[in-house]
Amino acid sequence: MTQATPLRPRKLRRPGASGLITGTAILILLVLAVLALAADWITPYDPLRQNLMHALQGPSANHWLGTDDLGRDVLSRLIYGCRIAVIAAAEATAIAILLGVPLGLFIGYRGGWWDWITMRVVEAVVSIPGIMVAIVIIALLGAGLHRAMIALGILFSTSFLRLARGVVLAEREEVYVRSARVIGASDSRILVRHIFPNIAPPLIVQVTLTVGAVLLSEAGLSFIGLGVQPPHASWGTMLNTAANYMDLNWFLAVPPGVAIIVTVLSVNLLGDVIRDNVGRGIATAPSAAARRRKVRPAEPVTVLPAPTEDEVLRIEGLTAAIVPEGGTETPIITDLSLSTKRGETLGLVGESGSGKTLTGLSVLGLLGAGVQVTQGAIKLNGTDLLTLKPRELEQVRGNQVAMVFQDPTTSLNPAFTVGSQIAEVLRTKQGLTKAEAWEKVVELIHRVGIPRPEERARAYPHELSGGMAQRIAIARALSCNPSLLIADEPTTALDVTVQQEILDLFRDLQDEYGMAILFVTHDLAVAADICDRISVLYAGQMVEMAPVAELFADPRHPYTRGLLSAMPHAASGEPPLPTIRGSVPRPGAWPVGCRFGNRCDFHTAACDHPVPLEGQNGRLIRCVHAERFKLEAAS
Amino acid sequence: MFRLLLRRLLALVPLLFLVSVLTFSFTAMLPSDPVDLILGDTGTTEQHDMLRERMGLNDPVVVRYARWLGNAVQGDLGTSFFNSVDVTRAVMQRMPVTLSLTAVAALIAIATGIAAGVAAALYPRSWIDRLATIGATFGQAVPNFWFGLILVAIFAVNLHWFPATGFTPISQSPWDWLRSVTLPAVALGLSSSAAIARQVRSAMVGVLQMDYIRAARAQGLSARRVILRHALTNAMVPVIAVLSFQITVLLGGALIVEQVFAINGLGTLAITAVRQQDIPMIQGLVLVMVGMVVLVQLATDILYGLLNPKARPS
Amino acid sequence: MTEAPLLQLDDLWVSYYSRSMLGFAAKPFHAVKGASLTIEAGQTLGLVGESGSGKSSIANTVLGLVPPSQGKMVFDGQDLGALKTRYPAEIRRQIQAVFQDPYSSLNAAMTVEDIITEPLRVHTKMSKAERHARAVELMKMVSLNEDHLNRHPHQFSGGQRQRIAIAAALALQPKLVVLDEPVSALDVSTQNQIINLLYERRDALGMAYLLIAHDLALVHHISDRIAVMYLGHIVEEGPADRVYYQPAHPYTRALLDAVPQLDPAEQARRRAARKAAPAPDLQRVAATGCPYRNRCPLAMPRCEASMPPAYQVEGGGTAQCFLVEEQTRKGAA
Amino acid sequence: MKKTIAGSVLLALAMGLAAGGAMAEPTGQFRFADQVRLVTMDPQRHSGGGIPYLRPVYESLFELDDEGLPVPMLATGYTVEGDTVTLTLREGVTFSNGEPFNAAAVVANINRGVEIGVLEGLLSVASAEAIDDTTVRITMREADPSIIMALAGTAGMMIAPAAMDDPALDRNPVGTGPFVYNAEESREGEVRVYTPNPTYWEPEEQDLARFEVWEIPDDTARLNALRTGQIDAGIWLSNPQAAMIDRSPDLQLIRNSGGLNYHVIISDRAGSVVPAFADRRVRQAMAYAINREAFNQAILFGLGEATWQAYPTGPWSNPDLSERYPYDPERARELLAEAGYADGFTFDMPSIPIYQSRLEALAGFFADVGITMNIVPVEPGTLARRSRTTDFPATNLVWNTVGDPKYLGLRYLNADGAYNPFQGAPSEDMAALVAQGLQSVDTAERSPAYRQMAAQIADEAFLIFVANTPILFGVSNATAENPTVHYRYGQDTIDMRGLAPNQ
Repeated sequence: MTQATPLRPRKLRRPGASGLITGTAILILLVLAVLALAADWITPYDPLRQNLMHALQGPSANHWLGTDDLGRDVLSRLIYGCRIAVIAAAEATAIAILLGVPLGLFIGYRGGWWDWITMRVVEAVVSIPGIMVAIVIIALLGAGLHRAMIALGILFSTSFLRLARGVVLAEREEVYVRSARVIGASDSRILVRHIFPNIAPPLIVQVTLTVGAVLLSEAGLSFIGLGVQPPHASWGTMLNTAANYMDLNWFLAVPPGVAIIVTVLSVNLLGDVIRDNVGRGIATAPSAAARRRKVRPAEPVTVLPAPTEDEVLRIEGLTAAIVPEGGTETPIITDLSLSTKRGETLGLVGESGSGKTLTGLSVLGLLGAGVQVTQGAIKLNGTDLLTLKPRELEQVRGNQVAMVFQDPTTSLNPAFTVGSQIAEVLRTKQGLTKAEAWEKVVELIHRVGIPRPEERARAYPHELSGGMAQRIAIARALSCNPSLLIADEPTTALDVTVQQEILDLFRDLQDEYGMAILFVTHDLAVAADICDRISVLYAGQMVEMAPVAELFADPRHPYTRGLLSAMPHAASGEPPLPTIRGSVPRPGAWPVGCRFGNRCDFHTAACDHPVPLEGQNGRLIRCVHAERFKLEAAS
Repeated sequence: MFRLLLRRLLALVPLLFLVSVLTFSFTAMLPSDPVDLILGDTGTTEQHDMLRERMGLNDPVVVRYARWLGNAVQGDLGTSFFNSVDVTRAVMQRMPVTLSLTAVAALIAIATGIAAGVAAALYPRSWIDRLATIGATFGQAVPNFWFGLILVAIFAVNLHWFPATGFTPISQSPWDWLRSVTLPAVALGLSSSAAIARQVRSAMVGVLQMDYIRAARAQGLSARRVILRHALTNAMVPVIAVLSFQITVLLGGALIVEQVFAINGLGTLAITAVRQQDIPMIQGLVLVMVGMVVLVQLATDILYGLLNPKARPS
Repeated sequence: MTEAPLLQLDDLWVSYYSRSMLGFAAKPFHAVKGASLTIEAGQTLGLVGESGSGKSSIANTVLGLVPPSQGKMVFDGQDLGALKTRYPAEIRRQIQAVFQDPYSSLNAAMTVEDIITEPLRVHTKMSKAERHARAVELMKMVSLNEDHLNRHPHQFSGGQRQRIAIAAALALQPKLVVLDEPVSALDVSTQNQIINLLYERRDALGMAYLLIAHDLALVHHISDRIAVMYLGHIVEEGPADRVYYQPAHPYTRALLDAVPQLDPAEQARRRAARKAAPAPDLQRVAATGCPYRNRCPLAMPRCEASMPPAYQVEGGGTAQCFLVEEQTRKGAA
Repeated sequence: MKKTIAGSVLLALAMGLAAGGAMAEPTGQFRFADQVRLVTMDPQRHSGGGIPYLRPVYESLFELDDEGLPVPMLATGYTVEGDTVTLTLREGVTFSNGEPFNAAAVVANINRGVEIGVLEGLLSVASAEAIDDTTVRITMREADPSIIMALAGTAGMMIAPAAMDDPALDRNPVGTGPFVYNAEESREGEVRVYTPNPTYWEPEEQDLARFEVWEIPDDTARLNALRTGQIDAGIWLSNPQAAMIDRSPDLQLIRNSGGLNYHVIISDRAGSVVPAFADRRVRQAMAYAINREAFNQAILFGLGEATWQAYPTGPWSNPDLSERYPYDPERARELLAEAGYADGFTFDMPSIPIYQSRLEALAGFFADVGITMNIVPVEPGTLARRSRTTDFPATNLVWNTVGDPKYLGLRYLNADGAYNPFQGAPSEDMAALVAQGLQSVDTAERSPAYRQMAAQIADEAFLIFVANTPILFGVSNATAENPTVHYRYGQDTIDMRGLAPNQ
């Protein structure tokens, strides 16, 4: 069964701004490292060399950043401060990693009492404000850079411990770890060889976070006099001095402050970039299609019958593409035309990557980030939805068209009761009062075949079984009596016996409400059950369209035929089972000619040119050999 | 809900116990001798021995711990080694100061953080988003004490809008209290605001990609409603955890920011106590701080339960 | 067949104990309730059931990932259920697995060669060159390009990944491979490729499969025997053709009937039949007696009283249903 | 050897009249800021800074006039005869807890002070006894020319006898002063509030409803507090903030009489921790290494002056010692090389925040000649106490130039001196000079000995004097114009009596 993976727009790179920032961040950190290493050779003055007669001077040619209260060169002290920053960051981070990671890995994998006790201790430590832990440890060890860094190292080791443990706990449940256990790898082998490499990316991110935090903490501790001891220059002690001379020379606070900010900023930015690239951490916001492209009008459509009065949806020449910011468009649906009328169920069938789900979403104008309709028209009850303003489209959604999604447990908001989610639609779309809406909710829930509707309305989605939740989703979709219902693999996530009930429910509801249904599925058998007409999609194109009986009796496109013969119920007996060789090409890798060409047994030279969709009487096919198959079928 | 609360409260007992053990054993390792601290250089050997006996320092650590814990449970955290100040009283006197500083900072951080995060998530890649993101990244890199210095230089010393230092209790004058607490709270809240903004944004971005958001939009609910009701409610669930953590961070940050503004809160008390190796004071402070943190965590836990039906016991 | 079966489960129970906050053991959840199965060497047993039926628990127990709480599990003459520790290495290498999700079952941090040769490293003392040679051989065996050995899993499609997983499972030439929904995450057109591959390899190498799936039709293609699970019970078991074409248990029949057919006319007929039948109670789980009785259109009073034992079915196998007994009685009469 | 103060009662009365005038209900408040944290309010366990916290509550037996000479306070007169000092006490004075102030109270105080043994002023005292209700005889252990001076300070502060039993006396002071400590309104570590003593013996001197002493160790914070009117006056050291006050038109920097002499003390004189310190050449090298002029300009902001001895001016000052150790790093290095420390050595030096920049400057000077001085922070208010322990081989303090020179011997030089924690014995010459200085109470007779001692100290260089600064008060213009604000001679406190709020 296909887990219809929602189209994930490939990571959209913004080479401009972000690349520049990353580059700058790395450059700054490199410069800092060099300064720290080469401080002895490049500083213009000895950082401790005082000149009391030239104290508290502003920037000058001799002293680029001026002098401090003792006439020491601020620039030189700043550069030596780099060294301390580097030492501090390295020392504390190393201690934190060496303490935290092995222990975290151990307790995470071992579990049991070890884990319980360690985690309670960690919780206790973490519940004390960090700086307090640090200063208590410093009270024990005494002030000074290295002692302060040991304190910070111990403090930050808790985050490494929790990270390592968390990763182990998560990875332990991963299937590949189960595989490793099945293979017979020992615990230590699994830990070191299988799990540990997966810790690396979040570990690197954590390291950058820790380095930033250490730098800030070191500055803070030095500022309150518990870190680096004067006269040695750290950025924190420089700020401590500056705090005393704010009135006489406020500029003293600028260089160390800027140094800290720039360094921490660079480290954090680097961490962000790493996190974005390893992709495990915070999701990056996909580029909103902020500027909607102008949709080109559809080419004249010949394959559709003339509009009739009961026609609900008419898609003409729809083309949609991934449109990255400043990149080249990658088409994912091309020249798709279809129509459906009241009381009819039109099936959209295809494998993943065929564009069937996107077709449904494009009707709702919910293609999502980075994907846009570039050409065509989507007419719902005669109105071209592509020309509507967002507000107007909102009015159409829910009222005229609604959608049921594949996974009912994720398509209902986990935070609200299911009844309130239906009521919300009724109240905002139909202006019902609270009481009216609730009455209607109970009625709807009852209508979709759920016993004890009042009670169920007050349940949260996670308290319902999958089938029950899908019924609720259907009730919500139908709450405003839309003329078109888009059902996107609504039974794929359900058990087969439940699937049957839901399909029956769709039929019953259609009989009662008379809406048109656009039924998206990968399962031809499901389509055979529910659909009146079926449109088979392959690689963003419609390859065949036929009334349901005709399609199964007389499939004409080689892909349709392949699919049908590959269905488990179709073939009987022992393998080898019929297959279609190869796999569906990804968008952007489509052949110029017939997109099925390289998998087709009937491929000829003629297939290497674009193939039009042709036919009449609701029977359409996109194949140069169509006539031949027709004859075959007739004979 | 009541059962959840009760269960949470029960779960706090071992945590507080563990913290008390940690604190006590840690402070017991401090290199200073309390008798020396108290008597200074003046005491005779007999006086030393007498005081040692009277303070029960000759008892085993476990006995001392039990005694200390017994008193602590009754609200008696002992007496400072350094002077005859009652630890409970000293801590309680400072608590409102640090608490109001932290609370105002938390309010500022939460309000600005959530607003910025939501705004950024609403208009991804827009100038608002970029501004918020850059601001948040910056905010996390600025040391709070440095920011405090700059704020003092600008708003107190030059513009005279706020007092440069000190703290006025709210009971004395709410207006002066607000004025005295504004600059330190802003300095303190900046990085938390940034952290919250980032978390809100990323949680929102994550939630906005969820099926139920698409489903709500497919239902024709307005973008505003979907974002503010459906997305934010769910995005707050991970944010709550960050909030709880950030309040601990704020409490710690207050220790340093208090120094900049010469505010006599728990931080000043703590740093003095640590410098003086004033063991009862350190123990009392840690325990009280943890108590505060734990209460905050409890509150956020309950909030978490309210927002996340799955976390409620059924 | 006089030879002892390769794997025999006898009244196997698998239970999970969740711990409450204060450490009191909560009520156990029984995922498998007294399952008995046998797999002969070189044969395939298809294990079918809906989600939550306990089929994956059986897989995990056989793989040694979850200990059985009760019952016997004899593999190759050794009672594994009695083992309190992990499987000994010589057993371990005889039982391998292919899991459902080709995206998470391969360690993203390892190369294909590492993944395929990992079992060899664990269980053999092969040299690096020998391992490489074996990896090349295995790649050929699953129809993958040997040039791809140093690629990482994310560079492959779902079908290809599943081939890699199969190659790794075959590396040690095990006697039993547990296939836990091996094709359900794949596109229709690739599913059959994998099924064919598994079938060919079994014939060539002679190992046995425990094939777990929710799709009876698919299982039927390559299984010698089929077992159907419902709420922890094996309600029916028997030769594949018999179970598929002459299901004895009403649940098996319902499963088969629920699968949509490619024939719209046949679908319409079934629909009409369903409409005529009384609606089943949605309260799925029956507390006593036969767990299926609430959904069963043929439930009798006695179904409520006690759990039916496994009756022998004509044509081979067993079914836990009183109807079987009554039919047998009728037939005898 | 007999000296009686005549007419002192009259003088006191006159002062009271001039300041207070008509008797009126006290109004208004005055807020003062100290730079050190309050450690204890028990005057007899008190050392170092923080006297401003005590003055509102405690009155001493004597007071110093504007020339630094003792005038009556709780005692109205005294006689010194050999080893006995006889005090005549003021009548009609009660402690704020209602106890009468009488000879028994004074005896209890002095004997307690002797027993506790913290106060240098009482080190020479053996015991006290009451002759009658208003006369006390103090028996001296040895002749002490400065005993009356001492009784004008903390040693003469009178605690109510009943309060002495209070284990928390350090937070519950009970004295005879014009104010009582208001613990309820005080905030520990932040502000001490004092309200008028209802039983004060001279109510006409109470012109203030509330006196506050703020604990603001942070110089910038104190400056900000002064600027924003949060305080009316505060103490400053010569530091950037004092310079800012001096430059600010809204504020005044008051230079009080007397002064603070900043010096480095080599405590480890025998070299048991830092062997180099045992060598006189090393110590002299350190004295040469310091650029006192630059120090004064940069660290003291020109508010002080270079010095090479404990008393820069006056009868105890040795004029030959000006420029005794000119800034000469070359010479310093030579001396170190001669002593075998050409590669230098390392030692620890305690520091409190207000001395931070001074010590950094000194560390810089020492580093120049190869000596590494590690600066170790200690809690403000504890520097003096820590300096009396063997925690540090060297320390740095200020010497109040109002004090009697005998303290040089008693505190710094004698083997049992409080600031000689390693108990290094003085050289024979030095010991002789110390003894000689105590032989008389007459300044002219004593001064040659102390001048010679100054030269000897400079030679031995255990004490390295660096700079002298006046005692500085930062005050608002209103405070500067307030005629009732009277700065105690040579001290860092304001006279509480007669103090009225600013107009």
